[in-house]
Amino acid sequence: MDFNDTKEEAEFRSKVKAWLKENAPKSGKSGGRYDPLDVQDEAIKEARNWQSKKAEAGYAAITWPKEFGGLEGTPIQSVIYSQEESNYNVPGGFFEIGLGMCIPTMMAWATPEQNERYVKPALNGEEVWCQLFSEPSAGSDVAGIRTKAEKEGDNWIINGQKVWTSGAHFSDFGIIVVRTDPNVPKHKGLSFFFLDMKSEGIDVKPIRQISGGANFNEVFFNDVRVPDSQRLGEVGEGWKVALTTLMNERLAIGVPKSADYSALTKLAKEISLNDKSAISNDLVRSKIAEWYVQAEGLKYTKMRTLTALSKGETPGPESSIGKIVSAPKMQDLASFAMDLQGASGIISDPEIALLHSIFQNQWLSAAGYRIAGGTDEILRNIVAERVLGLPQDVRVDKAVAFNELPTGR
Amino acid sequence: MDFNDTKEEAEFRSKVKAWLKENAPKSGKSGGRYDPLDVQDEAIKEARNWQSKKAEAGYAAITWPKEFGGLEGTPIQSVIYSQEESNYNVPGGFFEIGLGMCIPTMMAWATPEQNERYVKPALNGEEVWCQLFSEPSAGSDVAGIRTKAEKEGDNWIINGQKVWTSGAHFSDFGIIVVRTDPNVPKHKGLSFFFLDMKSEGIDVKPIRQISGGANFNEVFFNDVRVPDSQRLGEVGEGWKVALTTLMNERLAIGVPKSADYSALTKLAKEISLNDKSAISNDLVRSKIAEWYVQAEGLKYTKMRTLTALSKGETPGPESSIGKIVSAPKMQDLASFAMDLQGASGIISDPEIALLHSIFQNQWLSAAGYRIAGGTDEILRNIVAERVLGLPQDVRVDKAVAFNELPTGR
Amino acid sequence: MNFDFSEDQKLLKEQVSRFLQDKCSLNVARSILESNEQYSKEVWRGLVELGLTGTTIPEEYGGLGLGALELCVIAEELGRFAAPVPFSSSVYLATEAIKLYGTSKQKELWLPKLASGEIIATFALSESASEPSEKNINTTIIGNKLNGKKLPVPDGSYADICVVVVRDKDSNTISLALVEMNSKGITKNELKTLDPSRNHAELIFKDSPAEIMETGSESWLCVEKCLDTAAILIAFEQIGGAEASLSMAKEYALDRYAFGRQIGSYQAIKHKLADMYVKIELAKSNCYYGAMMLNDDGGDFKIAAAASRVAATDAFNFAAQENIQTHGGIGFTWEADTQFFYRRSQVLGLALGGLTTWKNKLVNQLEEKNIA
Amino acid sequence: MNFDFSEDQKLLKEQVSRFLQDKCSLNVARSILESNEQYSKEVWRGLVELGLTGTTIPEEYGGLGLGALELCVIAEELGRFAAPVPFSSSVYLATEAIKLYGTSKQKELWLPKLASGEIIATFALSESASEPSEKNINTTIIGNKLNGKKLPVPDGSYADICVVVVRDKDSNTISLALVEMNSKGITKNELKTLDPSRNHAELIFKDSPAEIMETGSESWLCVEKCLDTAAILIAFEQIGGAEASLSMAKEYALDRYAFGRQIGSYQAIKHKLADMYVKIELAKSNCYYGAMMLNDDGGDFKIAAAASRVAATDAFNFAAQENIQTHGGIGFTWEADTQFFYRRSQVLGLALGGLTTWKNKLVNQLEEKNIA
Repeated sequence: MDFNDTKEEAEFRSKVKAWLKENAPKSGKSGGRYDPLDVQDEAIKEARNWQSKKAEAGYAAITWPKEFGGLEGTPIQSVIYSQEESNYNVPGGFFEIGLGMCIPTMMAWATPEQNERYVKPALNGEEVWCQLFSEPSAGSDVAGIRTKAEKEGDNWIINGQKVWTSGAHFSDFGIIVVRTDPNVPKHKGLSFFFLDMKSEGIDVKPIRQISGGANFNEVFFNDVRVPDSQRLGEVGEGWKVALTTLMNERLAIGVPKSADYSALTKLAKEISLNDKSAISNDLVRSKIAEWYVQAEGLKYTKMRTLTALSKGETPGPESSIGKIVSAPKMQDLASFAMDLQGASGIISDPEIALLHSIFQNQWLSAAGYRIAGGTDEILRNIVAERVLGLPQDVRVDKAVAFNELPTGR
Repeated sequence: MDFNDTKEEAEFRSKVKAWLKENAPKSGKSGGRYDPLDVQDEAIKEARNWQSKKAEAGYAAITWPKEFGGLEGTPIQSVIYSQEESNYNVPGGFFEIGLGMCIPTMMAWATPEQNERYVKPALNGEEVWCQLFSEPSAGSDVAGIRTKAEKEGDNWIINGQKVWTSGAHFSDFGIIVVRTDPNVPKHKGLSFFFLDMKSEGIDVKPIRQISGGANFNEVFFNDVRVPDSQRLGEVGEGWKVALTTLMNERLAIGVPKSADYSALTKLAKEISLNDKSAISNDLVRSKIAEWYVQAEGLKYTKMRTLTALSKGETPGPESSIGKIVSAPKMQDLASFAMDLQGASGIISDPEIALLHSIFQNQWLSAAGYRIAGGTDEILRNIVAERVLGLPQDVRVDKAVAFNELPTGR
Repeated sequence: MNFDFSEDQKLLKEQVSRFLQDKCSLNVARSILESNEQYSKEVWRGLVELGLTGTTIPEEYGGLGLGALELCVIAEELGRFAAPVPFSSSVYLATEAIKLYGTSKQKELWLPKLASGEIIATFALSESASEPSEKNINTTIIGNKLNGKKLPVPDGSYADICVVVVRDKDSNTISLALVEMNSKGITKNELKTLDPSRNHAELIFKDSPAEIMETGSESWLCVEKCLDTAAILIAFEQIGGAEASLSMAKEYALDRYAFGRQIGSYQAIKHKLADMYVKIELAKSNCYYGAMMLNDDGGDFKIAAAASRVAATDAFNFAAQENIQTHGGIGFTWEADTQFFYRRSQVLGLALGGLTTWKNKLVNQLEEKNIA
Repeated sequence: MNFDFSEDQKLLKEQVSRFLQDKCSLNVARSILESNEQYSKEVWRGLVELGLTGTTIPEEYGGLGLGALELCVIAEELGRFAAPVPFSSSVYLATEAIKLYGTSKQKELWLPKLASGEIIATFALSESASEPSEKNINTTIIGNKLNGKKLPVPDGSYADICVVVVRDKDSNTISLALVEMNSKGITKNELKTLDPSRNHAELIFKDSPAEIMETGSESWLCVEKCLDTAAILIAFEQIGGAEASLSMAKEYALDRYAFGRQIGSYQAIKHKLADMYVKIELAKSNCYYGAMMLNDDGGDFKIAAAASRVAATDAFNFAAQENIQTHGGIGFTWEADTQFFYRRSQVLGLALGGLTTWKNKLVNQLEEKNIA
């Protein structure tokens, strides 16, 4: 048992190290997608330069086929690349969704000509893509989509609203699922398209969150025309296509860095409870222990997954537990850390609050993190059904025509 | 705000005090139903004597109409009586189910002649009753009853099995729900009878529990004949009758005395953690605080309920939270107390284990207490539906004939 | 057995509730949250007109001369509407402190002004992120000169007077000092907090004129007394907030459909809301006893205060947090009203010190009374 | 990246699993639980024949000379079948202790007998319900005379030799002593415990002949070393038990119908089982690292041992407990097999000290290494 590279992995790693040393920008803005809107224009330029360099070298899509500009490398190789790249502060945050979800869907369903046209520009970072699935009335129930498309000659006319769309405001293209037949059951009446985000009738508005940030958008469609040639999959089989995308999404859900047991320890050493240093408080200690064990558990779970990849096996289901554990933990830990600070715990000014108000910020954002990309509850359903093989809940929506389903407000 | 009696309550209390002083046996065995079988014959004699005395004085059923031997008193009066009686170690544990559930059902559904015959002897303790509802395949889903009764002349022939029947082995009579028509939906095919527990074909076997005790029985029915005259309610309307009984059961579910924060404190003072008295451990202290607050919360919730009774109002839904809180708490608190004792925590010999192994016993029995009389999960459903008005879960069993429902093993 | 509020008290509750329903919808909290205003002057004025700032102030000082129980029912409603007003700081803390420890001169001077709403008062204890204690209070008074730093002080940016927990250098005991906020040598820095609908400030005193209050030899006990009193009253605000969060979550669970069903028909949601209900009822019952002890100055006052605070904080924190979770994505948007209770739950839950602090206080009390 | 057991180790695991499936169904645990037998001689003999009692004993002493990783996979399977045998006491604790601290004479004398299964050994630490520590060990050795009381001692009623944690009066340090259990002056009282399928006894030593072991100047550190080693191995037993509990609960949730549906289709059950799964995976991942550290005698050994124990105890306690809850009434009957894991979870979870103890140990280690 060890964490060492195989001979092949070690060789690949040193090649990557060398290349990064040579090419990685000395100081790049990271983030981007999560930056305030105004700084993004600057950031996206830098990101494009870096992305095109990566693409040239083949590191932009290591596992893709050569014809699409990939390296035909292994999953573990792309992990190795990311590990090494993370040692540099490279710009990013703009292309993940496009290259992680949209383009793979294109490669699976679009025509050779279309892929010829769209894959490379996306890979080089010339063109940015976004994903238009969620709607106000289609959250956990993704297929509950109401945005409709009607055929008119060789075009489809799209009307409706999408929500929680990351990067819609700087995207050139998007993939979208719409309802083309409300008279059949939910999953049967959907169709899938890709479209130009600059099309007339598209209106993008940022969504402000409780945490103050605006990382997502609402996108309104008002008689937006999309040529039938941009349909992926058959009419009415949009759900099948969407599943390709969603499959890739599951892999994409990462665990953000957050204040963890070590930040809590740092805090506890700086404050007193009962006139004693808080680090000597047994309750604080037992919390630190519990959260340490969770953090380590996730860390070594990842190692197990990487080991499977390294052996060329498909990782086991254990990889599905990350967000179930980390999201509530972010909230509980922040909440506990604020509690220890008493009345001062509410101060969110980074100049004044201990550890630059990391706990206060995390407490606000965690409430959203427990929901985004699958709520705590939905993720437990998924583990119960896909990992443990327990039956689905009773589905009253499968046999009924979509427009006959009860909907509330 | 106060806990004082009203003038009327005070008068009633002093009457009760005086009577108990005069009549309560100086030393009676309490329990009975939960004693090992062998000691029960002795216990039941004592209990009968005491019960008949109470009946004479009208204290055996304070709220019942006079014609049935009650006092036509108020609910708060029977509370006051119990409070005062609890100051004496009187025998009991045999008649609660009969007088709490069975006879009230009789009074509501039996003929005047039948009540004439059965109510008084039950009240005096001459005759003991039990309730035969639950079955191996009808637990949380009470109406999933499979024990069947078929009409033969003026009799019904009962075949099947009941479980979790308290006191079946010392009962003279029982009330039972059986399926008389499997070809209609679940709730529609049931009928309700009372029967002589000494009838031929009834076989009572104790159920041994993990905790070692045997507080319940299985009851097997093999061609047991019950006259149609002992049917309560119409054929096929047994569920309606059963609801009368179950309504009374909800009131009957009490919270058993258990090792609580004070026992934990006592333990913590006797042992050391980290070479310091465990009571100085902040984790131990925070647990004590949490469990104290829960215990007090339930205690004062009861006071709120009694206040409503005292004012002649119907108590609010808050009374439904008792077992949801106390059952898991019994388990968690015992588990934590054992944890503090380290390796010695597994010793269950009352001569050796601290506090006479109260925590070890409670840890075993709590696992059952979380299930008996409504699991944690069912009780949450009840609060959500009856208190908060949330909808029932999807019911696939309502429109289907009982014998067409899927059943598994 | 009469463990309930009186009919009169329930009427008062309804009256306050009707006023707030009318004048203090959550849009008021939003307007304060989004603006630079420090509190809702209109709602405050209305409360003053109802005489509520003088609820427990004796009639001789122009108050209503009512008891703590009345204050409890008012608090519950203020919590239910997340009212953005300085009621807790001015009434539960400062007014009660002046009633308890003010010199007769101070009472005569300030209580009438507080009753009439002419002034707003506050209470300053915390000096850092470390739990305040008899040992670590560093704000000092020598003669009538106040020096030190307090933060966060609720409504500190605009309160007219402030009761300050100080170390009396002359007697080297902890005491309370009363300072007029327009005095020289006071710097007020508004603080950025998790709940912008409630103003908080850092106060720096430099040789500021202040009057010591009459805490005699109580030292730290006078602080405990003020905190325990406020703990029970704030607990009622927390219950109001928790109930509002639960009913908001319930409404949404009934209105929102997923997979063709109301989400309120899924056990994950049903059990979540049942858990909220259970925590709220436990808190309520503890708080009823706290109210009774506060009102009767009963022997269990300190225990009941700690128990009320622990239970109510747990209930409100959980309800506010899981209300957002029940709403899903929409519940995390700025437009959602869920945020007011999420934010307020922390302000109320931390104001007098956190759960960790109060659980320990509770057990200290239990030990003192040999209950545990 | 090779963070997994080797093919050979997985083969060994399967082999052990097949043997236990065949010879150690839960009826074996039941037969011990219900009889006066102290352990399953047949299962034990089988394990001996497979050479497993000598897994990590060097070949020169007649063992298999394998490593800790092999012991880990064996432990997981023993836990899965709730095997009623003295493996943890004799192998994880006593054998490892003799390997670590035995004099060369003691090794030559006892390791071959342990490898061949000729004798069974155990380890005695606890003396009361108070957490054992360097300060409160009262069992003493003077010269070669052992005096004191130990309880509970696993398999103490019948073990042939026992490694005893003692206070060496001569050096006044903590050390280990080896005692033959048939020596004079040893009283053995069988103890009533929560898990009658595992024997535990109280041992009273009165001037019993014993041999000090070679712990040099380590004092309490030698105890820590033995406990940390066993913690990782027992953690694998706990994982086996937790997985068995989860799959038992899962089978039942699929077979049992209520209201016309499999109970496994209700979110309350689905989420309960998902939570079991999550805890188990977290524990497994911690234990893999623990196994690696144990095997490599790595720098994080102590931390990883504590983390493995905390995670595995939490996982097994929860899974065993909620397995009963998932079964409902039937799961609480004597006939149900749920009880074996419910009982065993406490024996394993408390054997080396409880969660409270190990969480604190973990943080002590983190502080020492400045990780936290």
